[in-house]
Amino acid sequence: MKNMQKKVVAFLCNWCSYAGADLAGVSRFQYPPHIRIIRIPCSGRVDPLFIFNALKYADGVLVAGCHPGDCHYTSGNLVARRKFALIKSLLDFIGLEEGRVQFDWISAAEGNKFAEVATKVAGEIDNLPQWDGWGERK
Amino acid sequence: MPNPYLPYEMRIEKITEENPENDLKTFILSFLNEQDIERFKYLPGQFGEVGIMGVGEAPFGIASAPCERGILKFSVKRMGFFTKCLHQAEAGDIVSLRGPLGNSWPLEKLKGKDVVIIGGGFAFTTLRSLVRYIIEPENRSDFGQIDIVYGNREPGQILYKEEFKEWLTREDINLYLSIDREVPGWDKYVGFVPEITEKVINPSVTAIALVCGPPVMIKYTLPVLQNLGFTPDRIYTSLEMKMKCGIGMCGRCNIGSKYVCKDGPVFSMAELEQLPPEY
Amino acid sequence: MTVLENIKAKAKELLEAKEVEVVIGFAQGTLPGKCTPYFARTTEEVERFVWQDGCNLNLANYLSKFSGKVGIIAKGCDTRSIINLIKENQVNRERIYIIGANCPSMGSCHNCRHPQGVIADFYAEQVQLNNQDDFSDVEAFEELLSEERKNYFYQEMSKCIRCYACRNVCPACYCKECFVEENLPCWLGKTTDLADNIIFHLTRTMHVAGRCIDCGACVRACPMEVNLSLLNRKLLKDIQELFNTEPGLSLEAEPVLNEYKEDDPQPFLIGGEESV
Amino acid sequence: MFDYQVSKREFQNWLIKMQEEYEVWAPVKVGKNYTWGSWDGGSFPDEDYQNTLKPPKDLFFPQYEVLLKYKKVKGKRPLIIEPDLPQEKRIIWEVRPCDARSLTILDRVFINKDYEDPYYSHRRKNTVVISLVCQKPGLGCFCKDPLTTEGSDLMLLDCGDTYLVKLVSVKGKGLIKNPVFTADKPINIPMELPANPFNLEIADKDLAEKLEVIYRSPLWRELQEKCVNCGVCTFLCPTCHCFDLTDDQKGKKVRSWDSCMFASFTKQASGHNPRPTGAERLRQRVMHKFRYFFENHGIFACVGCGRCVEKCPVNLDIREVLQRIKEVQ
Repeated sequence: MKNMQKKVVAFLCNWCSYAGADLAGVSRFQYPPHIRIIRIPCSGRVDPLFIFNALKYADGVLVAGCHPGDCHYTSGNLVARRKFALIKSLLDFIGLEEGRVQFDWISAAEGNKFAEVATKVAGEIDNLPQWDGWGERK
Repeated sequence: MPNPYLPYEMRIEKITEENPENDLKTFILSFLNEQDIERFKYLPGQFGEVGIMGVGEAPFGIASAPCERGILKFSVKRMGFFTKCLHQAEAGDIVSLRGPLGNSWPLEKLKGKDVVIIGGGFAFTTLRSLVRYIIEPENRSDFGQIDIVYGNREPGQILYKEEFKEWLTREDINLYLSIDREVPGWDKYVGFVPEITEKVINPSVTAIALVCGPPVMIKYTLPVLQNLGFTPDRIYTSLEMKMKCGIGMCGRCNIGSKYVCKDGPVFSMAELEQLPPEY
Repeated sequence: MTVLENIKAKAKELLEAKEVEVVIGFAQGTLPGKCTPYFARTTEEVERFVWQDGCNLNLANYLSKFSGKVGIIAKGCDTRSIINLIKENQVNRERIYIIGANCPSMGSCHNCRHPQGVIADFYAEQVQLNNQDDFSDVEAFEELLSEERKNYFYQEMSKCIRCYACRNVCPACYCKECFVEENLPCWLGKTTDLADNIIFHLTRTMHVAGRCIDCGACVRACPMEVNLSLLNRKLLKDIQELFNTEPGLSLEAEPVLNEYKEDDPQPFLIGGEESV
Repeated sequence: MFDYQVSKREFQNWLIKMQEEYEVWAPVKVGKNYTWGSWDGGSFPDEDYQNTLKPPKDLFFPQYEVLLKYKKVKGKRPLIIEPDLPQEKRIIWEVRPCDARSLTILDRVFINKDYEDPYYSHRRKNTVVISLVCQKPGLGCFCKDPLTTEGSDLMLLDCGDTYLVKLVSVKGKGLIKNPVFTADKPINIPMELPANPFNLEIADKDLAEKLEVIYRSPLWRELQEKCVNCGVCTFLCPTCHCFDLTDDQKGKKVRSWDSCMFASFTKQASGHNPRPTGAERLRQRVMHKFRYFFENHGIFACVGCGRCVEKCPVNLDIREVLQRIKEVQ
């Protein structure tokens, strides 16, 4: 029950990971219900602000986009990739747990991968110590 | 003293679309708590902070008149974030209201005088309140001749269309409706407010003019009024500023040492001449 | 001639020849050790210029305030910010005349690698200084336990009063409307809640990443003495390690987050680099 | 004239006794700066205590506070909840006289004949202010009268091992029922300091007259050229009181400090801004403090604490600004 109250926000690229999540649903691959999906036009659209803001309310964040080379807009995910590397490192630097914010590439065909990743990410976040919502949740 | 941040609770009774673009709506609000009707004592020219809980508040001139007991009327143009949200509201929704705030049209000074009311576009709200107040049978004899010039871009933009139709038939007021350019079927005045004013107004020496409209209209109407013999102390206007608290504390609506929310929004041109041109 | 004399001579020359309408530099401040930005429009005004410890603001921040031709006395940081601004079309290279000079306040940033100008139209001095930034401060912090790091970070963030001095003195923060002021949607609460402070600073750090050149203007501007330098320098170190580059050194290279390579490292992936 | 002389130990014991009834606030050293915090019952200010980084205005008019809460109930009308008004009884001590005086300026804003801000007025009513005389000016200081008792309930003068105590207000006198301050203590001790040891006043009649005519001067544009329009000066000012009201998504009406130096402060929904550039905004700040507030309340909205001078990131020194205004012909 305790874990059910946790929330994981997933920012999914419209052209791949979102379709992957859809495929997971259609194919009846199970993934945890506390993943809340927000569809975005491209992983390149993920402003760091989205992630930091999501952590005010949610316990963790997953960002997923197209595999490098497969971007609908040619290079959105490649540009995003540099940003993600810095975000991940910055969050680690200020003392966030390794699994709190995670990134992956998931294509539209990888329904099973989506379910696996979602299950793994949600499971890891469930097992982390209680998240403090940037110090606002006591 | 009561908490000035504690609002009245109001129900939206009716929403009227005022123009073909659907970006101008009139909201009729009623008090949820009967006893608030008596507490909310206001005069034409005052304003209120209408609020949507969880969204914010914004100041609007009260378009209804005190004699319209139990209801308040606000006409709101869709401009920014708050007005967009307000336009999405429906009849039956609950909104909040703080007020009445600010001063009123100079009713004491108007007593026994001829009054020239000049309005443009959707800025006729508190002027409507005043007209409604003046034509109330028990008040009408307090005032002299009433001339009203109301100009709009085109007929569709006229606020309170039904009411103006009725006012056109009244013997005790002279109403001059105008639109900027000729439109088929329009049989009233055509031209900008300043020229219509120059043409139709022939004021007595003690008459007082009240002007409310877009800045450009006011800018060109003032010299006309001065030519017609109005001295700065006999011309009044109502100002708009970004406001938050409405009670002279938050510090953003001042023009010089005057706060538009508390010392205004109604100022005479004589008063404004003493203030910096920062509005 | 001293550096200052060189600077003044050049500034006068530019103004007299009407090559520029104003020269941006520093004058003596009103508090001990403080210098203040100064805008000289006449040769007499040039006499008020100083070049000394305390000239530590980033003057590149003022370039956008002028529309005509502008001279600017620029130390290493300033020139690197100017490079960034030119590359991002915020400043027209033709419009500015850069008087380069070594940073006179060597005390305040002990590991500055580029105290001398990176680009200039005229160098007021020609000393080549070679410093090494070992990022020892960042490394020392990385050594701490995650709990310690988080506590320190939270404590620093709780000091912020959201006066936006850090943002407003930063040449990289040139947005006409910052996300903190947007209200449609409203991204950030207008409070000094710890969460709102953290979101503001993390986002700002990321927004200037790849363009921040660690001039330290934000740190010196902060009235509450929040340690902002730690975040900015961490990302500088990462950019060095991951992408092997340093912002604001060349007019040709794109800002590091505006470009990519096919084989950029992706250590952030679930399962690490090799998962793809 | 001071009324009592007490040893610091006695004073400390008295204050500890007061802690039974009052929260006691004092400048607390964090790093090399002082901030307002709960008094530990033992510390006295160091030799180096000049003033706190932030003024005590936070304690009465916090940087942000919840004014109302809304509770939305599905199908029913929303509930408007007025939070409990602050009731804690507090003593704040070691307040510098300039800061104590700033409270009388804020009083004029928040408590007036038309409206009263209940959140401010409750805190003000329930707080005793004990000031500590400044004996040497700070770098940015320009106060008029370092011995002012305005805004203080009690006033202290540090004499090494003892304090001279002056009873200022009725509220302050009411506190001195405790036997610590007994009649055998020397009373009516003359002030040992000259009336105005600093002689720093800059804001004078001359200035007020110049401000009458300077509105259109090009000087404003020149003075603001280096200003970056941040909020340091206004947020650290003990008398600046401009604020914003916003509703957050969680159903709270929040009041937070705002600043006339920010471009968004007066920007209207239509995009029109009556103070579009830094020049108008600097003018507003200076005029508000030294002219508009004076016209409305007969007092400058500046106590000369010098925080804006010391902390301005570009060293835009208000003393210099005022001097330049006075020099305008």
